[in-house]
Parts: sequence; structure tokens; C-alpha cells
Amino acid sequence: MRYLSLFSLGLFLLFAVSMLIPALRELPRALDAGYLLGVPEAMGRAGGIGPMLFSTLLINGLALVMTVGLGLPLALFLWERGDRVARHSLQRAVILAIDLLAGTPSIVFGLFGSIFFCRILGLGYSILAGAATLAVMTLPLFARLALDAMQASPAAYRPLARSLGLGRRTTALRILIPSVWQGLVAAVVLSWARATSEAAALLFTAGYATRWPESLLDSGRALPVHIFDLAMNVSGGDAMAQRAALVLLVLTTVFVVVCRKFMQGVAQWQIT
Amino acid sequence: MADYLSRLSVRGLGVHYGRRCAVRNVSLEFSGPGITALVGPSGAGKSSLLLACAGLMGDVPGARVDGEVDPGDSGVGIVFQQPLAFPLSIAMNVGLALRERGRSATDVDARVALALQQAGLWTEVKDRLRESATRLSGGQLQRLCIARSLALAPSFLLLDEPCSSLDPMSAKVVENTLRELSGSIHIVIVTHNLAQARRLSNRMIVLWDTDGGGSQVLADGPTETMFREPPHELVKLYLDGQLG
Amino acid sequence: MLDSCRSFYALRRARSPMLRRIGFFASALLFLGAHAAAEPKAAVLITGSSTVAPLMVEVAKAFEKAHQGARVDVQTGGSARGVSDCRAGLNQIGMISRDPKPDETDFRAVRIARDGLAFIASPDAGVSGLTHDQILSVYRGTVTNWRELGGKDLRIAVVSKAEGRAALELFMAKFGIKSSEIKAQAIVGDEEQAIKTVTATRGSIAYLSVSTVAQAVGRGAKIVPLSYNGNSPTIAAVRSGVYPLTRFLHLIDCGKGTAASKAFLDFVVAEAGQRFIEENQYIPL
Amino acid sequence: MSSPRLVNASLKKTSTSRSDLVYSGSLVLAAGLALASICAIVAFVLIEALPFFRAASWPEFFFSPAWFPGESRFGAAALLVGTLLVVLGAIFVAVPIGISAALALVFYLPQALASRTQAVVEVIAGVPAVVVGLFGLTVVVPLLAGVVPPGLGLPAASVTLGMLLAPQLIVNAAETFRAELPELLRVARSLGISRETVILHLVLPQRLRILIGSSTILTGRAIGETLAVMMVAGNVIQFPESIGSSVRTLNATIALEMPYAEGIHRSALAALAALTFAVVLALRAVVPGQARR
Repeated sequence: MRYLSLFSLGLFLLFAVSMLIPALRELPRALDAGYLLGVPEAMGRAGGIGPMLFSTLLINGLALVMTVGLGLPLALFLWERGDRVARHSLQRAVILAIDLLAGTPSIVFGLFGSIFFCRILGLGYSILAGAATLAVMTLPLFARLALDAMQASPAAYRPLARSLGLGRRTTALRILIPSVWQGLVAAVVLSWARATSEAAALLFTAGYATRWPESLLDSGRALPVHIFDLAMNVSGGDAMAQRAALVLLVLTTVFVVVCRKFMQGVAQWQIT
Repeated sequence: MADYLSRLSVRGLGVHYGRRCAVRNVSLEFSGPGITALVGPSGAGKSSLLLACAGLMGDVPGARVDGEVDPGDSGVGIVFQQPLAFPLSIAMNVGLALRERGRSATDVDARVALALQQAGLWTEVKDRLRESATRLSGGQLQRLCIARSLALAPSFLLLDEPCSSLDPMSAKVVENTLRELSGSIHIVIVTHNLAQARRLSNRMIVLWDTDGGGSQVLADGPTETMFREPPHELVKLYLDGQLG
Repeated sequence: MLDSCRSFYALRRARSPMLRRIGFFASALLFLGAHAAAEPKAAVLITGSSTVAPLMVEVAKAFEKAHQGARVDVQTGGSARGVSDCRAGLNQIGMISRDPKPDETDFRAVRIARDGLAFIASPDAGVSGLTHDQILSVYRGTVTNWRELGGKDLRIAVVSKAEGRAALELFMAKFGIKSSEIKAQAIVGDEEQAIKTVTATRGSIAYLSVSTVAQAVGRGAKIVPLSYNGNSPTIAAVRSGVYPLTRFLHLIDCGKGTAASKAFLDFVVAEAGQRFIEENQYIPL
Repeated sequence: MSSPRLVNASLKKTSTSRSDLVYSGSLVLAAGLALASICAIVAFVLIEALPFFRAASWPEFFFSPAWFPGESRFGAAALLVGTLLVVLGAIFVAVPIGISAALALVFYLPQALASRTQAVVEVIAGVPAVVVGLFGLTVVVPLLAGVVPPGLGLPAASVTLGMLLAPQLIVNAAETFRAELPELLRVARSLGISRETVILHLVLPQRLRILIGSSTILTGRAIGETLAVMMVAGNVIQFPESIGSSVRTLNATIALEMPYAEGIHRSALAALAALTFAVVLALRAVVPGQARR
């Protein structure tokens, strides 16, 4: 058991690291200010990825706020009904819809976004439309992971809180969330990872523009879209695609570390 | 604590889990300071009766309650068998309910200190109130749960086998705490430890499911007379430790 | 908006610090969004084929430099989208990487660059050129081993393109074959995927655009460009018209364009634009 | 510490306070908005697919393997089989490796190393699908080409997709195993139970139920993932004869053809997306314990 599990962890890490070798090889050239802030030239084969990095931060930051802003209440809403989830038809419908969405190809989200957010809501090719589309795409994943985390918290909290006459708000915010903050951190991080690695959904919503976006209604090419374009449409773009992918990974790593520290601090602060 | 004679009356209480009837047509009165021991064979619905008295049956899936539990306007606190701390600090564990009711910080701190004193935990934790409560020992945790209920100044405190998961030393401390509290509030304690019941309680109620149709009150009276002249054959055997 | 105010109000009143911080951050962003709504929209919007898009981004940049204040946004979505957006007036200019179909007469198709259909094979096949009929028999699955074409004894892995792609349509037109008749071992979408699939698969053959092949060979990719009936697929051959399998990349104008979009069309076709196309390794007119 | 005279009535449990009402109000609103956005997408797919469903012949759609939109022949059977095979293959790769890696993370690695490794795994979850696809095409396919010619096909797709799903499964499983673990280990040590028994008899049976429940989101992701699969699966429209032959999934078809689809072809692709929903529903029905969680 011990050797089998350690072996599979090792196998996975070996696969993952060898997958990243081409990107890691670009490390010296990637962490250079000219590249990180510069504007791309020759179809991305030269120059920097400044605008893409900025667009990615804007799109994913906004998307995460919307995902957590809507996903956490949705998970709490499902958790409130607790053990009656199985019977309560509305909750079962919600969980069903969540699973359906998880199975939908991201290109369908891109099309939905381009019609609903870009055309009907009139946002056009814009950062906001891209962020909204990403939010709708990662919402099911986040809500589901948050709900799983909440259901892993001790079941006895609920009658205990009721016996002390605690309201639903206090029970949820001051007891439930602090007791499962690790699961919630994992949910936030996985949702961020899913969103930041998404290209197809943004291609039709946030768009392809490589200039610095001046406002949330400007089109901005996100990093994954840039990576996809370099790898798929630009001949000789592989090396630059891997370099951009490395920057994206560094971005995700920074986010993971910050998220853990932030949540640890909050949890510590929360219990006093 | 309670400055006038509060009364918790139970009239014709029935608790049903689906088709099975746990408690059938129980009527009881609890009033004034003192300790009542609720005993009977395991599975006789003692915990269901306790939960019903605390008004928590709504939470239990598939449970149906009829009859009436009237606590008047006095508070009923309950301490569950498995001691469980909120993932909060010691002070916050005890004071959360009060803070939610919008009491001022100083008022809450005073009440928390008072509750911890009454639960006999104050001396051990008074300089680490900000620490997480999950690091307390078994006995301390149980007394924290008691303090948590006491913070709401209930007139009745129901405890479901409070010492079952404690070492003898901690059990003794909890028993002394309960004995002191019984001077001001009414305590109902569910227990299998007959020696403990004899030591602590001044009144004993024996709950028994004689005909399989749900438990009823087999005997109810002062503890000493219950031990010296058991009013019922089953009670005599039970108290001698042969049954249940 | 009502909901975000209500939830913001609830969050702000929520005494728990974490949610209050998220509420504050959300409202700041919404405020930023509203303030930014006043920005002017792009003057010229170009949408369409993802093969042409990278080139158009560079040409657009050159155009913006040449015409201060002009603003050109390039979006992808495929040739079909270029046409549908154009007809619906959602863009000023559409991009298609194919010749217009006979029934497509409701828009003006402007040729901006040439391209051709090139065949490539993996080096271990041992073949440097094929005839029209040989290619046809390979793609029909009647010939399955390179040995029958004078190459090594190796099973042929036929790589074809997905439905709707310009290269497939050109291939079907020039070889008079229906897509259901093609017996392929692998189907790819974009150009670079074709290159990578051939380098990764032993004994494979594929067709794609001449400029992609020229650039890939220039970079030293492990592929062998096959001559078609003796004509080798080079940029010079296509430009001079010697290479038979050619097509044009087009920008289409549905008459809903602005003055700026007309200027852009002229810029692309003019000397400066063509030089730019050549610099980015596409084949000028 | 003078003991104040406590009047009982003032501390009686108040009914749901105002802040509770605001809280549950905003809860219902946010949940409603989230639900509306989720249903909007499901509705979008069905509306787009409607023209095709009205015009197409159902038997051809479900049973004929010939998908040639150019000749308006829309048989999705081979695509359906392709999706099912790739998803099952990916799960066959991801679940064993994922679960046992999570066990290693929670039980066999020292705490400090475990949390750092889990952070690495969480970062790997963020690797763009293009990079995984490129790796699949440039390394996995040539490796498998020797074993299962021609390399591109079901095995390559299963391995690549499996490795794309593994990070999320590992983190999810590790979090689920870690819940209420300290007490479990304390009890086990006090009874002298070995770590293996704790895993096999205490942790896995109970936690597996939760994992199965959330596994549908994993299978959903497996079905939803398009790009990486499209690059290594070969995408030939056929009922696969051998284990190594090329397959095409529903989503690869959508991704490959959507940019170039017009009119009825585009609506047919939306019908494929609707078919993906059906596959998700079917897998959900197969997975036990989902409804009763």
C-alpha cells in the first residue's frame, strides 16, 4: 500500500514535470522585464506579453470574484438544506445542472458568451464578457467543490448551533466556513486553475486584441489564447508558447501561495 | 440564576421515528433547583425525550413529535453526549450566541467569565481565552460545552450522559460542577452510571419500554426511596444491576 | 444591479471580515467597469479565419502606425464566422482562407495573398514526390504501404483535415473526392497540428498550406515536402503561378464598411501591405 | 466578579433576527442568479440544437457512424462511442493514480512535504490544455506508437486526458481524506491499528461515498475537455476496431468544425453538445450513491 501509493504519486509527478520541461527551459528568458511588459511582435514570435498578462489578470480576477460571489452563496444555499438535499427537488435539479455544466465543452461556453454577453448584453469583445463567461464556466466546479468541503465538516455542528439558538448566518459564516476553510481554499485554487488555463471560451468573448486594454469593455487577448494561437496558428511559435505557458504557471503558483497565506491569516483571525 | 420558580412541563409527549415509537404518552414536571436523573435500559428513548424537551426534534430527519413541551418563558440548555467545540477561540465558543444577540462586548465578556466560573473552567483557561478551543482536554471540553449553555442563563440544563467519554478524574470535576449548579438551576441528567445517579440526583425517573410500544415512565420519585424501596419489580432488578 | 447592491449591503453589514473584504473588492471593480463604459468602440472590426488572423494583427498594427488615430481590432472564429458576421454587419471586414464559393456573390472578395496546397510526408517514408493519381489512391486507401510508391516498407498513416477547413475543400475540389471517401488514420484542425502530427507519426502523409510548409522546413521541422506531379511546393513556385494547386486568402467587404475599413483594404493590397505580408512569411500577390 | 441578577426572559431565543433575513435573502438571490446562469447555458444549447432536431432523422443521428456534414449526413454514433471510450479510458488512468497519489499525500508524506507537494499539484491543475496536448502529441504519441501503432488514438487520448484530470482528483480526494482525520488516527494509534487498516477499513469506505458523489464532476470534466483530446486522439470518424485505433469524441468534432460550420451544420453541432448532456446524465445514473449523498 505504502509503495504503491508513493509510486503512483511519483509517476504522476514524473509525467507532470516532464510535461513542463520545455516550458522550464524557457525560464531565463521568461523572467525578463522586457518580455513580461513588452508588446508582442511578428505574430508573437518576438517581443513581450505585457498586454496578455494584464488582460489575464483582469479577466481571471473579475471571474474569480463573480465565481466566489455567486458560488459560495449557492453552496451555502445547498448546504442549508443539508440532509434533505436528496429529497428536495430544487436542490437535486441544481446539482444536476451543475454536473451538466461540468460536462459541457468550453467552446460551447465561448459561443454562449459571444451571443449572450457580447451581443445581447452589448458588451462586445471585451474583458468583462470574457470574465463573465469564465465565471459561468467555473461556477459549477467551485459550487460543487465548496459543497463537498462543507459536507465534510462535522455534522454535529448543526444541532449544536440550533441548541444554542444561533441564527443561520452565524452558523454558516462563523462556524461552518472556518471549520472547512482548507477545503474552500482548495476549491478557490482549483477554480482559478481551471479558469486561467482556459482558451476556447475566451477566444470568442474576450477576443484576440494584442494591445493594452484601456477599459473593461476593451477586447484583450488572454495568455491561454495567446499560447493556443502560437502553438496552433503561428509557425515556429512553439518556443514562445512554452515561455508564455511558464509565465502562466508562475502566475498560478503565486496565486496558490498567496491564497493559502491569506486564508490561513483569515482563519487565524476568524477564531478570535 | 433563575430568580423565580420556572417550570418545564411535559404533557402527553410522544416521539415516533417512522413507524417505530420511541416515547409514548410521557407527562412530567420539572421545576426549581435540583438534579433529576433520567435512567433506564439503553435504547429506551432517554435521549429522544431529552431532545424533545430542548425543542430540537425538528432537526432530526424522519422524527415526529406529538404532545406538548412547555418551558414557559425560561431557557432550556442542552449538552450533547459527544463534547464538540466550535472551530473558534474559547471565549468565542462561549460568547458567540450572546454576540449574535447584539450584546455589547463588555457585557459578553462578563457573561463568558461568569459562565466559565459556573462550569468550573475559569481558573484553567482564564489566561488563554483567545486560543482555539479545539486544543482543550476531554474534561475541559465537556465543561466548555456546559459553560456554552450556561452563558444563555437557562433555567434548565439537560445533559446526555455527560461523563460517558471522560476519565474518572474529569468525571469527578464535572460532577462537582453540576452539584454546585443544581443550587440555582434545574439539571436533568441522562446516565447509565447508577452510582453517579445516586450520588448526584435528588429525584430519579425510570423510563422503560415494557410492552414494545414505546417507553413510558415506570417510576418517578426521590432517589433514595427509589433505591431503598423500588416501587416496581423491574426497577429493583435494574437498580441491582441485573437488567438493562 | 439590484442584487449586487443588496448582496453588497448584506456583505458590508456582515461583521465577518473575510466577506466584507470580498464585498468591497467586488464593488470597486463594478465601479471601475461602469466608469470605463464611456470608452469609444473599435473603428474597424475584422473577424474570420484563424489562419489569416495572425497575419492581419500585424498588418493592422502597421496600418495603425501609418494612420494615427485609426483603430483596427482583429478577432478570430473561423471563415464561416467571417462570412456570417459580415453579412450580419457585426464586422466591417471578414477574413476567409479560401476562394469564395460560386453562390457567394453578395459580398466583394478582395484577394490579399496567395497560398497553395502542399503535401508533406514523414522522413522515414523515403519518398520525395507523388503524382496526382498516387495521392488519390493513398487518400482513397487503395494504396496502404509506402513500398508501393517507391518508398520504404512502412504502413501509410493518412492525415486529413476536419470538415469545413479551406485546405480540405481545396483538396476535394482539385482531386474530385468526397470527404466520405477519404480513408484517414488521423484528422487534424489547424496547420501547426498537421505539422506536429506528421513529425509524431511514422509513415504519415498530410496536406496543408504552402506557406506553413515553407516556414516549417525553414525552421528544420522533421517533414519532407512532396513535389506534386514534379512541382515542388515552394513560395516562389506559387508566386510565379507554376505550382498548380493554389488558392487566395481574401478579405471580404459586405458594403457595411466605414471609410477606415476601405482605407485598410487598400492598404493591404498596396505595396506597403504586400511587403508586410511577405515579411511575415506569407505569399504576396 | 459580582454575579449580576439575570432575568431569564431577556435572553430567550429570539426568532430569526433581521440580519438572518438579509443573509438568507442574499443567499437565495445569489443562488438564484447562479442557477439562472447555469440554466441559461443548458437552454442555449437546446435552442441552438432545435432546428437540427426538427429537420434531422433520429435513427441516422443515433445509429449511423457516418458524420459528413458536407454531404449533410449527420450520424453521431461513432462520436458517441468515441466519447465513452475516451472518458472510460481517462478514468481508468486517472482514478487509480489519483486516489493512490492522494493516499500517499495524506498518509505517507510528512506534513510539511505533503502540503508543499499538494501546492505543486494544484499548480499543475493550472497547466493550459494546449501544453498538455502538445506534450501528448510530441512525447506520449511517439512512445505509444511502438506499442500500439499508429500512436494517435484511444490509448494516447486516455493517458493524456487521465493526466489532465489527475491533479483535480488528487486535491479533491486529499481534502476529503483529510477531513476528521486527526481523531481517526488518534483512535487508531490508541488501538494499535496499522495505517493500512485505517485506510482500507476506516477512511476509504466512508470517504469513497463522497468521492463517488463528486466523481461525476470529474467525468463531466473528462467529457468537457476538448483540446488536449483533439490533439492526440486521431479524430477519425469510425467505430474503433482495435484498442489502438483512432477515435473522435463529440467535443473534438464541435471544436474542429464549429469555426467552419454554418446553418444546419452548426445546429447539428449544438445537437452534439446536447448529446454530451445525455452522456453526463447516463454516467450519473450509473454512478451509485449520487442522489442519496
